[in-house]
Amino acid sequence: MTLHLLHFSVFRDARGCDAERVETDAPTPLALCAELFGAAVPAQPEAWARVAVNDAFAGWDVRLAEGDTVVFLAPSAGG
Amino acid sequence: MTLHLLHFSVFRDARGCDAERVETDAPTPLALCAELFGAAVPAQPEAWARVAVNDAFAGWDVRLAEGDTVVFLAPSAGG
Amino acid sequence: MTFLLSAEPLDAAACRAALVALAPPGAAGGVVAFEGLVRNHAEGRSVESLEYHAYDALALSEGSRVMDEARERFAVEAVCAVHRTGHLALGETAVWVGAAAAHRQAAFDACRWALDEVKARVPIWKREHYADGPAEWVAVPRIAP
Amino acid sequence: MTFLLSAEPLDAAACRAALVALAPPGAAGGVVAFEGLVRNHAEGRSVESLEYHAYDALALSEGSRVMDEARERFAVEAVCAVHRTGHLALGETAVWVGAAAAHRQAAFDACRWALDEVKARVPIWKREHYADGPAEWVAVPRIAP
Repeated sequence: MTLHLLHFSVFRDARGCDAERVETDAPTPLALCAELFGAAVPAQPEAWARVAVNDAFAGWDVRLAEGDTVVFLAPSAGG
Repeated sequence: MTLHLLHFSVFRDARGCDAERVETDAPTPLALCAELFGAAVPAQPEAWARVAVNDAFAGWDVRLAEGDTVVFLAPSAGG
Repeated sequence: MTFLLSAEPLDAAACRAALVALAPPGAAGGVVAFEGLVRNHAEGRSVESLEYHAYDALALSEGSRVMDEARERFAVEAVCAVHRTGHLALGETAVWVGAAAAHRQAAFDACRWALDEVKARVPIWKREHYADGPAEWVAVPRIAP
Repeated sequence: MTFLLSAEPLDAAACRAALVALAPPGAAGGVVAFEGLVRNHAEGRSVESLEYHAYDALALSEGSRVMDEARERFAVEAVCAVHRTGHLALGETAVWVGAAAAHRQAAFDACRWALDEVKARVPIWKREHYADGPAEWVAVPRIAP
């Protein structure tokens, strides 16, 4: 399936772009994170980061679907 | 002796003026308060009000001197 | 001057600029400002306007003392306040208190503490004008005329 | 809108006016406003400037949710906030949070709570530029490039 990704903060630095379209069979954000970032990301992202699907917070094991927009959210430090 | 008085709040209402000069033998603010306001003021002003002499907070039994400026301070409610 | 009285309407932006100017450049990471506004009701009664009367000399010295104490008690770069005097309409600003600090917690704590102390210690009296009766001094015991 | 993002410098006076306009006329007796400014140091390092990057869609919805929750938790008339994005120089305002309430305690509590929640929950990332080394994302674990 095709997914839309937006990248911010350390995920953007690791990926080198703001946004991209990927073809993947990763069924969940957790699998997608491992596929895209591998060892470039600390293990267990569910322990230190959040994920959004279609502009809403989502679980790391939610089922991804064709055309979803996925964003990995490193801890933020607004203000 | 001659004292200068400034009046605010309920003391001004009771006295009917902003400021006055009085001739008195009252040795302390406590005695002066009784002399000026008598029964128009609740008893024991030292329990509910403060007093200033020469633009500084003072005790109710401080010794008054010729030319002192005395102000009785009802509880305030600034802000 | 860290505590002022003003017979003219307060300008929050000017107060804020004066506060930040008191702090060393670049040192303040958090600025907290409180404004007390004239409300349309108090203790269940409808309020139409207010008067504030200040004992100027002692209000200025005691207000400055409160600001000095706030700087000693909290890790702040600057604290200052301005209190209105005279007649105020609904919605006008009666008091402005601001604190600037490296960290936000100290700015909140100092602003709140300074406000409480100003209200408790500085000789400024409030007279409320009501829709349903004669004006009264607030928070003072009644004295027979 | 009770939570906004701005790529332009924040105008505290305009933010304050927008907050007061959200409250019923005459109902607000206390207004508390917080401004987070860019400091010249952080964790002992000399900071030269900052960047804020926001995930706009989610930042706006989560920020609005924080404001809604603040209104439910505290006895306030209005709460709102604006967060900067883009490149900020020293002294510029990164975030403005304001609360208006009948009583001052609720205004302080709501402003402080909303600020803490915005910092913790809203997806906005800060990158600090240092005098002594490369820029870094703040408060995030390092990821190998």
